[in-house]
Amino acid sequence: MSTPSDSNGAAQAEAQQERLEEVMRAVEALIFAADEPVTPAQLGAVWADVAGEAPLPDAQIETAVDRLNDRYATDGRAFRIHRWAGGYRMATTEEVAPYLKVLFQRDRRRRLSRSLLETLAILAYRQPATKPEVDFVRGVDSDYALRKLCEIGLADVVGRSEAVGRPLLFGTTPRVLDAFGLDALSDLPNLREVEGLLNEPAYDQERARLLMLNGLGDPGEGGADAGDPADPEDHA
Amino acid sequence: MSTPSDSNGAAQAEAQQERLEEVMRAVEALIFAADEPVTPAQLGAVWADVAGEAPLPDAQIETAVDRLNDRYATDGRAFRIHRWAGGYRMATTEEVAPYLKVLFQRDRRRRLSRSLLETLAILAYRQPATKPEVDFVRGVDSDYALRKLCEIGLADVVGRSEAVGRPLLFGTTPRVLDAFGLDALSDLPNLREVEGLLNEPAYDQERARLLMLNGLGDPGEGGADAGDPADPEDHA
Amino acid sequence: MYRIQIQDFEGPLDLLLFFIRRDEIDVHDIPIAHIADEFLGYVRVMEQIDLDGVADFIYMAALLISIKVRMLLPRPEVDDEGEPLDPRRELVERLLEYMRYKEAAQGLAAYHEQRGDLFTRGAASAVHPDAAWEREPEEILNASLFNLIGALRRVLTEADADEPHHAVAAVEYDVATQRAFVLDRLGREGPLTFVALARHRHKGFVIATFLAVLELARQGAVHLARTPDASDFIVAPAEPPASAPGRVNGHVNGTTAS
Repeated sequence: MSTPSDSNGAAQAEAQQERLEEVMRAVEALIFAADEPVTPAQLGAVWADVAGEAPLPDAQIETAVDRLNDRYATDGRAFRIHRWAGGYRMATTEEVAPYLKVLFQRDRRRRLSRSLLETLAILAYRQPATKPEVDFVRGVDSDYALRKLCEIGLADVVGRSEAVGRPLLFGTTPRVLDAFGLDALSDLPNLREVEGLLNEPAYDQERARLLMLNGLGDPGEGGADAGDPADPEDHA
Repeated sequence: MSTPSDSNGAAQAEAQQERLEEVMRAVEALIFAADEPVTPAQLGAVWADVAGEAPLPDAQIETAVDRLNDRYATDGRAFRIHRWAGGYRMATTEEVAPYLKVLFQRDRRRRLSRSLLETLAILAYRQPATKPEVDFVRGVDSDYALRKLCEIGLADVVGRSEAVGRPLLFGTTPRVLDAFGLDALSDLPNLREVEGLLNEPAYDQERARLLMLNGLGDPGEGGADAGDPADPEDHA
Repeated sequence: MYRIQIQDFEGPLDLLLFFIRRDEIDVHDIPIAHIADEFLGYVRVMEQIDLDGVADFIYMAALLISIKVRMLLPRPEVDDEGEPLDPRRELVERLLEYMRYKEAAQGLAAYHEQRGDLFTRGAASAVHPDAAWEREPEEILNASLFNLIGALRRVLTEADADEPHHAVAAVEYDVATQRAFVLDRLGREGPLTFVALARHRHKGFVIATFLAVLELARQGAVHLARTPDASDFIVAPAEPPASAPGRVNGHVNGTTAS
C-alpha cells in the first residue's frame, strides 16, 4: 500500500511527465510544419495561446527539443531538430543524404562560387560594409558578386554610409544562418590572426601542393624562377 | 548450442531486419523532405540508384511505411505518413492541429504579397502619392493593396492632393523603416543604385524614372527628398 | 587521365598570393621586381584574350611597378619621424588582410557543404529557384584558368617568334568556326594537347581557338586536364571515341595521359 503522500508525489510526477509530453508534441508539430526556423518565442506564444497559460519559458522548449532529438536517435529517425538562425528547424541526417541527392538531383546544387563566398565572408565579418570596402579587400570589382548575393537573398542593403558619396551599406541576411547551418553569426570562428595563418601547417601543405604545380607561371623557365626567389634589385 | 542451420537462419533474419531498417530510413527521409507526394516508383528507383540493386517492389515500400507509422504511433510522434494522390506524404496528426492554426495565423501577416510590396515600393520612393498615381505606375488598380497596407500599418493617408477631386495622398509610416532595417527613407537605393543592383534586361528604365521623379536619383541630395512633402508634379 | 583540381584565381591579390606561396617567399620581404615581371606577363596574355576583370589586374600591375620604382630610389623614403618607409608595406598589409578573408571564405564553404547534406521539409521545392544559385564553371574545368593562360602564352610566344609583326595578315578568326575546328579534330584524332591544336598558327587563330576550347569546356562538350609537366593542357572530347582510348595525340614530350 502506498501512503497518500507517496501517491500524491507520483501523481504529480505523472502530471508533469504528461505535460512535458504535450509540450514535446506541440513543439515537434510546429517545427515540423514550419518552412523556416521557428523561434522559441514563437513556440512559447503559440503554446500560451492554445493552452491558455503563460508563454513557455525558453528552457522548457529547449528541454523538449533535446528530448525529441534523444528519441529520434534511439528510434532511428532519419531527421533531427537543429538550432539555426535563432530558431529550431528539422532536417534529415547526413546518413540519408545520398538518397535525397538522387531524388532531388541536387548533387551540384547550391554551390557558391569562390567570388561569392569571399564577398560573403567580408560582409559577414565586417558588416555593414560598402562596395568600395569590399572591392579594396578583394582587390577586384565586386559589383557582380554583391548583386548576386542580394539576388539569392544572402545579402541586402542595410543603409547608407556617412562617407563621401554616401555609398550603400551591405550586410548579410538571416538566410545566411539557415543556409550555412549557424544559430548566429557569432558562431563563426574569429578571423584568424595573420601570424597564425602564416605558421599554419595547412599553409605549408598548400605550399607543398603548389610547389608540385611549379612551372605553371612560365612553362619555359618556370623551374628555375621558382627556385631563385631572391632578386638583387629588390634589396637595392 | 545452436546447430549451424539455426545460426544461419538467425543471421539471415538479422540481415533482413537490417535491410528493412535501412529501407525505412530511406523512405522516411525521402517522404519527409519532398514537398509533394512521392510515388512508390520514385522511392523504389532512388533505392535502386543508391543501393545498386533492382528497384524496391511496392510491397516492400508499403511494409516500410506501415512500420514507420506503427512506430510513430507508439513513440507519440506528431505526424503520420499518408497515402495521397498516388504517393506518400507526411502530415501532422489531428491532435496538434490547434497549435498549427495559431502558428499560421500569427505568421500570415509577416509576408507581404508581391502586389503589396510593389505598392509599398512606389509609395516609399514617390510619396506622397495618390491612388491614381500608384495605379498609373503599376498599371493595375491598387485599391486593395493600398487599403491593405494602411491596415497593416505600413502606409497611411498623409493629406489631400490639390488635383481635381482632391484625391487622398498616401505615404509610408515609420514602421516601414523598422521592417526594412533602414534609418531613413533616404537610405533606400536611388535610381542609379537600383539599376546597378538589378542589372537585368527586364528592368524598365521608364517605369523606374516614373517612380523616382522625386529626385532620389542623386545620392548627394538624397537626404532632402524623402521628407520633402512637395507634390511630385512639381518635378515632372 | 591525369587530372588535378586547382582553384581559379579570384583576382590580382589571389594571384600574388599564389606566387608568394609557390616560391616560398617571405611575405614581409617580397622580391617585387621579380614578382612584378611575372605578374605583367600574365596581364599581357589576359589583355590579349580580353578576359573579364582584366582591369583589376592592370591596376595591380601598375601598383607593383610603382613599388618597384620606389624601391630603386637612391634615397629611401622616410615617414614623419624620419624612419625609413618600406614601399611594399601597404601592399603586404593588404595581402595579409586578404589572406584572412580568403580563409574565412573557405570556412564558410565548409559550413555550406555540411549544411547541404541536411535536407529540410519541402526541400524539393528549392530545386527550381536553384537556377539563381551559382553554377561553378570551375567544376567543369579540371585545370585552372591560369593553367590555360600559361599554355596560351607559350603558344603565342612561339607564334610571335615565327611570325614577325609586320607580316600579320588581316585574317579574321571567330570562335564559332574554331569550335567546329576543335570538335572536328578531336573527333578524328581523340584527345589533343592545346599546343598541338594551335601550334604554328596565326595569333588570331590561337586566341579564337583558346576561347572556343574554354566555351566547349564550360558547356561540358570537352574535358580539360593538365599535362603532368603543367606546361600545356589536354583537350579531350566529353565522350572519347573508342578508337582513341586515353591516348593523347600531340607533342607532349613523351608524356601520355593515363
